[in-house]
Amino acid sequence: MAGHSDIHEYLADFEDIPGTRVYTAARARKGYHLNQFAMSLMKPENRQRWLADERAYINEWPMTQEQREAVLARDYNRLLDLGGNIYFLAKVFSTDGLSFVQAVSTMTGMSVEDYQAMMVAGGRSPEGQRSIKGDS
Amino acid sequence: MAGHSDIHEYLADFEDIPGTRVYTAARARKGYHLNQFAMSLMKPENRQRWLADERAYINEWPMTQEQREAVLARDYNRLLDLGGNIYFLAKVFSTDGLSFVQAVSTMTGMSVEDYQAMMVAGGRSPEGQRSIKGDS
Amino acid sequence: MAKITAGVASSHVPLLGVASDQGKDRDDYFGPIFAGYDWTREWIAKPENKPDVVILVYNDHASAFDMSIIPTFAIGCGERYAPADEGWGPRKVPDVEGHPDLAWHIAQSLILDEFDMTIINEMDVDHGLTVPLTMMYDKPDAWPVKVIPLAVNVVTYPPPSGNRCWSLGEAIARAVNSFGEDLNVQIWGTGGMSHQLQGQRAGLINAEWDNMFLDKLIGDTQDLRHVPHIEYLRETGSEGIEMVMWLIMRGALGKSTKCLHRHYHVPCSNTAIGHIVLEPVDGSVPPSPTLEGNNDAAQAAI
Amino acid sequence: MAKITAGVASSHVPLLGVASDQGKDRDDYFGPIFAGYDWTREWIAKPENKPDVVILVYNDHASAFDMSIIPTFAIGCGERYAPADEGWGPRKVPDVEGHPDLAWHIAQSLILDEFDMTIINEMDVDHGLTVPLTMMYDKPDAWPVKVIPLAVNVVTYPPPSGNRCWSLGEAIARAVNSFGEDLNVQIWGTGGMSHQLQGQRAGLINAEWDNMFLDKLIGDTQDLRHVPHIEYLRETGSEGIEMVMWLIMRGALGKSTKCLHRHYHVPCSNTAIGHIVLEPVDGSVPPSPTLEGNNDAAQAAI
Ligand SMILES: [Fe+3]
Ligand SMILES: [Fe+3]
Repeated sequence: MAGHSDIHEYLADFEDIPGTRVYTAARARKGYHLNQFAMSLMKPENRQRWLADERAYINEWPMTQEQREAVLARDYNRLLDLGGNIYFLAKVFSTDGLSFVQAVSTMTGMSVEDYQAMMVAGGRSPEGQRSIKGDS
Repeated sequence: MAGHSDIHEYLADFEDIPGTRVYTAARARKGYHLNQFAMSLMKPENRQRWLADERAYINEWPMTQEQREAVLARDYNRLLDLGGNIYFLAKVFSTDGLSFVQAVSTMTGMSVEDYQAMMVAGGRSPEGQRSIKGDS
Repeated sequence: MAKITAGVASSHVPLLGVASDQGKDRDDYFGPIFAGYDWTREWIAKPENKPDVVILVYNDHASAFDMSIIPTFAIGCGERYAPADEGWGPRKVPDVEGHPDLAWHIAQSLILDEFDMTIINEMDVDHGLTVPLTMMYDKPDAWPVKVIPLAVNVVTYPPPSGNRCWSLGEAIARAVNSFGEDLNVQIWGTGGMSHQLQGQRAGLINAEWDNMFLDKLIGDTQDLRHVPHIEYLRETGSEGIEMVMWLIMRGALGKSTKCLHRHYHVPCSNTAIGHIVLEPVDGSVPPSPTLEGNNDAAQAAI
Repeated sequence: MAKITAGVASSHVPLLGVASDQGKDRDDYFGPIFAGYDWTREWIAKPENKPDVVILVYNDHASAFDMSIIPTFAIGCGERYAPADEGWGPRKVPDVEGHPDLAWHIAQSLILDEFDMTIINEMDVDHGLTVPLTMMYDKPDAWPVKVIPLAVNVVTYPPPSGNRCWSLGEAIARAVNSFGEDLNVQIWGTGGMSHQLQGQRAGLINAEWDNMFLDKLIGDTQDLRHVPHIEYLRETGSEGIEMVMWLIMRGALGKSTKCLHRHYHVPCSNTAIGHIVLEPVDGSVPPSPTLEGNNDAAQAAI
C-alpha cells in the first residue's frame, strides 16, 4: 500500500480552514460531556432547573471548569475550541431565546446588525477564506 | 434488471426450514411490543414487579391478548409464532431461573432429560431437517 | 409496482419553520423565499404528481441522537414520529406518519445490497425533517403523505462520502422498484446550501458554487459523486456538507434527470436557500453488485 | 505502527460464563470444553503474543440494543463498558476497558472506506463479549487487554452478508495498519458454531459443516465469503448465522493464514463449541476502493 493516503491526511486538511473547527473525533471526545449537558436542555424540566440556577445545574455534569465557565459566559468560540458542537450548543442559546443569527454573529466579532446586513448583502465571500496555507 | 432476484426470494427461502421461524421484519413488527416487554425484565425493579403480579405487569404493555396469554403460559413456540424473538424471550425464562437448555427443550416436544441426552450424543442431525419442500 | 417519480431538494433552515408557525411567511424577509416554493406546492397537489410516500433524507441536529450513538445511515421503519423539542418546545405541526411496509422492504433490501443500515423504530424528528414538509405542504391539519425518514450523519466527521451517498440512492431505487404495491414515491434531499454556523468565518455564502451544484444535479453527469468533503467545507462553509444528502436523492433518480423547477435565494438566517424539483428521464440504475442479494450473475457466483 | 498479529474465534455460549463464575469449569461436563482453551491461555500470556488491544467482534443479544434501534455494524469508541444485566443480574466480571484512540481511528477510517458504521460511546456488553474474555483469560481482577467492541446485528434479518463481513475485516486491517502508535492488535470473531435455540428443530448440530467452516478459515481460500445466509440456517441451525462474524476476523488477517490451534466440542448447552487461533501468513489486504479515502488512484480520480 505504498503512497497510501489515509484518515490522517483527510483530517489534516480540516485544520487549514480559517475560522472553522470541523467536528472531528478529537473534538467530539474533548467535548463529550459538554455536548451531553447541552443536549439535556431539550427536556423542559431540565431547562427550568438550568434557568433557575445555571451554576448548580452545570456543576452536576462531569465537564472541565473551563468548559463550565465558557458556557456560563456564552463564549461560543471558546466552546468550539473546547469541543462543543454548534447543534448541541444550539440547545443553550435556544433556551436563552436567541436565534441562530443572534448566537452565531457573536462568534464573528461583528455586531448582530452588521452581521445581518452582511447576510442580506449576499453573505461572507469565500475569497481569501478557503485556506490558511494557500491564502485563497 | 431482468432476472432480478431480490429480497422477496431471499425471504421466501426462510419459510422452507422445518420447525424454524427466522426473525424477519414481518415477525419483528408483529412481536414489537412483546419483545420490548421482555426486554424490560433486564431491570431488577421491573423483574420484581413482574414476579409480584405477572398479569398486572403484562397488561401495562400494548400487546395482543394472545401474546399476553402465551407469555403467562410460557408457551415459547406460540410466542415465536406471535413475533417473539428468542433472545428477548430469554429475559422471561432467565427471570424464571431457567437455563437456555431447560427453556429451549420445551419447544421440541421432548423432556428436558431426553433433550439433554440428545445433545450429549451429538445433537439433532440436520438430515431430513434442511428443507420442507426438498425433504432433505 | 412502486416507482420513484420525482426528486425534490430543499434547504431545511429552522427559521423557515418559525416563520411559517408564526405566520411571517409572506413578509418582506421571508416572502421571496416562500414564493420560490409556490410552484412546487401547486405541482405536488396535482393528483398525477401527489406522492403516496416520501423518502425524506435529512440529518438529525442533536435531537434524536446524542453523542452516545451516531449512526451513519438510519432508516425509520416505525409507525409514526413526533416533532422533537429542540430547546423551545416542539413545533406545533402534525405528527409524521411512517410507511413501515415500504420502509422495512427498503431497509432489508439495502442490507442485502451491502449498505450497513441502522434500523430505527422509535424517534422524534427535528426541523431537518419537518421544515421541508412545511415548505412543500404549508400548514395542513395532517401531512398529506407518508414519510420514511432517512437520517444521515453529517455532524460528526467523517460523514459518508458523496460517492457512498449516490450509491445509496441507486440502491434505494432498486429497492423501491422491487416493492409489489403500486405507490408513487418521491425522494427528497434536504439541508444545505452554503452556510457556516460557527467561528469567525460564519455567514459564508458561495452562490457560484451552489449554482454549479444545482446545475450538476441535472442531466447525466455524475461529477458530484467525486466532490471530496474538504471542497464542501472550503467552498460552502462548515454546514454546507449537508449537500451530500442531496446526492442520495440524485442517485435514486437514475441515469439522467430533467429540471422542473429551481429556486435560489440568499439569505435565510445564516444560509443560502436552494430548492430544485427533478424528474427522472432515464431512471435506470446499475444492478446490485452484491453476492447475497440481487442479480443472476451474483447468484450464479454463489 | 499498529499491526494485527493474530485472529481468534470462539463460541460465546452464556453457560460458559455461568460455569466459570460458579467454578464448574473443570467438572465432567465443562472440563473438556475449557481444556481446549488451555493452549490459548498459555499462548496469549506470553509477552511476544500478548495483545495490547483486541477488536472483539460479537453480537448483542437484546441487551444494549432493543427493537427501537438496530445497527448493522456498531463500533464502541467509549472509555469503558459494564457487563449487562441479562435477566439474572450482571456477571461479576471486571468492566471492559476500551481503547478510544484506536477505536475512533478505525471508525473514521471505515467510514471513509464506505462502511456505514454506527459509533457507540456508551453501552453495556453482554455474554457475547464477556464470555470470550473469560475463555481466553479465566478470572483476572482486571482484563489484561483493552477491547474495542464491534457489535454486528445477527438477530433481525437480514444480517450483513458473509462477503460484507469479510470486506469489513479487510478495511479494519487497513485502518489498523495506518495507526501511528506501536500496538499488538488481535481480532476475535465470536458466536457460533452450529446451534438452534428455537422451535421443534432446536438442538441441531452439524459437526461436518462446522469443521468444513473451520478448514476454510485456514490458508488462502475465500470460499466462505460466498456462503449465503440460507445455507447457515439450513445446515447449522437458526443461530449458526453468528458465524458470519468470524469472517470479519478472517478478512482482517489478509491473504493467507496458518492455524496455530483448533478445538471443537459438542455440546455446550444447545451449542457446538468451536475455537481456532490463526496467524496471518501473508497479511496483505486489497487497497481501499473508495474515492474519498485511501489510495493514490482514487485520490487522482477526484
Ligand atoms: Fe441542517
Ligand atoms: Fe450469540
